[in-house]
Amino acid sequence: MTEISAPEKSLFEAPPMAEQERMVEAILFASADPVTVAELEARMPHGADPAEALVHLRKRYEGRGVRVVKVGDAWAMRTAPDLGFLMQKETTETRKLSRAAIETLAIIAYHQPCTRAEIEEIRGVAVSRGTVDQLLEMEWIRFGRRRMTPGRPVTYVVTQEFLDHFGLESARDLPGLKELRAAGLLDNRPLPGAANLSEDEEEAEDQVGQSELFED
Amino acid sequence: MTEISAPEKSLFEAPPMAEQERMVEAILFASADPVTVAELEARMPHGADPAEALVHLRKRYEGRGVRVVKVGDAWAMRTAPDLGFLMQKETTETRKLSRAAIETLAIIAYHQPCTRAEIEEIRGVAVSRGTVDQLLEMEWIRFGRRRMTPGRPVTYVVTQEFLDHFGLESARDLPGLKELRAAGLLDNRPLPGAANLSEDEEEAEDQVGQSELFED
Amino acid sequence: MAEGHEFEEDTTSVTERLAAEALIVDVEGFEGPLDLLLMLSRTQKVDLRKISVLKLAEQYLGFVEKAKALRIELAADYLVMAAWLAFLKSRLLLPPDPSDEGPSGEELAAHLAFQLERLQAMREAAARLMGRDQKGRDFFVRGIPEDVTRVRKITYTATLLDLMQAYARTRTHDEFRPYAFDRDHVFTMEQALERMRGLIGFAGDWTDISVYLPEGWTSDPSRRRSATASTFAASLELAKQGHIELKQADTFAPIAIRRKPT
Repeated sequence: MTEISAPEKSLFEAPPMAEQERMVEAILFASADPVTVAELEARMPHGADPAEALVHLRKRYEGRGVRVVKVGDAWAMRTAPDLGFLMQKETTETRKLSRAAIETLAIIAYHQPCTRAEIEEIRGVAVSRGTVDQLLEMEWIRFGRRRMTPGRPVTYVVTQEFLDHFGLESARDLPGLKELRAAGLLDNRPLPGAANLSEDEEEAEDQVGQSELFED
Repeated sequence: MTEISAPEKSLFEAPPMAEQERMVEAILFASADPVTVAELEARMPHGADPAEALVHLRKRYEGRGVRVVKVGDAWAMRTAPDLGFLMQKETTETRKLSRAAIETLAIIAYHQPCTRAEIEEIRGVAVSRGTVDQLLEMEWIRFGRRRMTPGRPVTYVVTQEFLDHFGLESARDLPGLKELRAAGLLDNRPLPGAANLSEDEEEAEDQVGQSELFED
Repeated sequence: MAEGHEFEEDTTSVTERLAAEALIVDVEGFEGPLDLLLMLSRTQKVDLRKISVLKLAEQYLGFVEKAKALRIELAADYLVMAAWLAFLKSRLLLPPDPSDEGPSGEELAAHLAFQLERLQAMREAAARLMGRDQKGRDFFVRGIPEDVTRVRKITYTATLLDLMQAYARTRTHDEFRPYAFDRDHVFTMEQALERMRGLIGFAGDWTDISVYLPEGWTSDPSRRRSATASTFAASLELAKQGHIELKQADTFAPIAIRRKPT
C-alpha cells in the first residue's frame, strides 16, 4: 500500500500533518452530519492522510467543550455531553417514543440483524406496522439483508443516525452488550420441541453456542 | 462593577476560567446564530465572565482550521477562510454538445476563419450568442482576424485545444466534403442555384483559411 | 343466579379482590401475556433465573379465572397462554411418561423462564439506551452547518463523427441519416407495384408469381428475398384494388396470379 502510493506522494506533495489536521478540523466542524474518512480523503489534497490527522485532532479536543467523536465509520464534532445544561435553547423536542417503539429499537440494536418475527418472539406480542415505520422514518433503523430462510424475511439493523443520536461509536458499544451475550440472552432460542423447519435453518446460520440446543 | 459583583461571586462560585472557556466553546459551536456576550452571560452560570473566556478561546483557535470571529456585536465560530476550498465538492458531468453548438463548431472548423454571418448563412438559422460563447469558453474556438469587409466582422477559428480533443494534427485533416460523401455521411443534393457556388467558394476559402490558421 | 355470583365473590377477601381487579383493569396496559407473566413473576421477589414457573403458571391461571369471574373478556392470546400454562402445569406435576417423545415439563419451564429473562433484559437494555446522552438533548451538533457547495463542472464532449455529421447536416439542410441503409439490395414495394402494373396486362392466364421477379434479383439470396416479398406484397395490393386474382393450392405451394377477367 505504502509502496503503491509512494510515487503519487512524490508527485503531489501532501500538506504537512498540522495543516491536514486543520483541514479535517474545518471539514468536521462545518458539517452537521458525520463525515467518513473516504469523504475527507476525497475533499482533501492528494496524498493527505485524514485518518492520522483525525488521531491528532481527537486528542487536541480532549476535554474541550466540543469533542471529536467516531460514529460508525464516520467522524463528527459534538458538544461535550456534560455541557448539555447550557443548551436549553438548542434542545430539539424529540418525538416521544412509545414503549413498544423503544423496546423494538433496543431489540433490533442488540439482536441485529433481526426479523420482525424475532422481535415478536422476544416481546411476546405482535409488532405493529406503525412502530417499525416510525423507527424507519426516524432513520434509526433500516433494512438489512434478507434472511436466507423460507420466506426470505427482511431483517432490520440500526443506522449511523442511531449511533450518532446515542453517541455510540458502533453497535458493539451498546451498553451491557457483552454481559447480555455472555448470559445467552441474545440467543434466539426456540421453544423446545416446537422448533419448526424454518427456525432450524435459521439457527444453522447462528452461532455455535446455539447448535448445542438442537441435539435431537 | 467589580466591587458590586464581589459579594455575588462569593455566594455563587463561578466555574474556573478553563471551564468557562469550554462553555463558551460549546455554546458558540451549537448556536445557529452568532451569540452576544450578554446572551452568553445569561446562559452561563452566575458569576461567569464570557468576555474573558472569549479572549482565551479566540487565542486557542488562532491558526486552527476553525476561528472565533466577531459578527457585529456577537460571536461565532467559522471555518478558516483559507480552507474554504475544502467546502466545495466538485462533480464533473460530461454532456453532449447541443446540436446548434456542434453544427456551429463544424462550420467554423471547415470554413475558418468564419464570421457569424457566414455560419448563419450555412446553417440557415440565427446563431445564438450563447452557442458561440460556449464554444469560446470551452476554448474550442477563438477569435481570428477581423474580416476586411464592411463592418469588419470578427472571425472565428478553431484552437489547438479543439485539434487535441478531436485528435487532429490540423484542421486540414478534417475529412473533406468528397470524403464525407464517399463515406455516406453526406448526401450530395445541391440546393437549386446557389449550392454549387457556395461549395466552390468553400473550397477556395478552405485553402486561404487554413493557411491563416494559428497565425497572429 | 347473578346474586349467587355476588355472594361467591364476597367470600374472597377485599384486598385480594382489589388486587385482582387492579390487575384486570390493567390488562389493557399489558403488552400481551408475556408482559403480564413478567409482571406476575415480580411478585415472587426472586431472581428471574430462580423463578418458580409452576407457581407462575398458577398465578396466571388464577388471573384468568378471576377475569372470567369478573366477566372480563380476555383477548385470545391470553387464553392461548392460559391453555399452554395449564398444559405445562400438568407436565410439571405429573411424573414424566417415558414413552412421551415431546419435551419435558422442565424443558418447557426453562424456556418460559428464558423468555421472561430475555424480555426483562431487553427492557433494561432499552432503558439504558434511552438513558444515554442523546443528540439534541445532551450533546449538540454544529448549529450553522456550512453546506458543502457542490461545484458542478460540466464538460462538453463531441466526437469527430459528431462533428462530421453535423457538418454534413448543415451542408445538406436535410435530416441526416447516420446509418446509410444499403438500398442496393432492396426492391421496394413501390418498385414492385410499378413493375407489376406494367406486366399484369399480359397475364391473362395463371402465372407463377416468381415469374414477376425482376431480372437480376433472382440469384443473390438477399436480393431474391427482398424482391419476392415486395412482389408478393404488391400483388396483394393489386388484388385488393381488383386488378388481379391470386391462388395458392396448398400451404407453401407456389402462388399464382392472373389478371382479373373483366
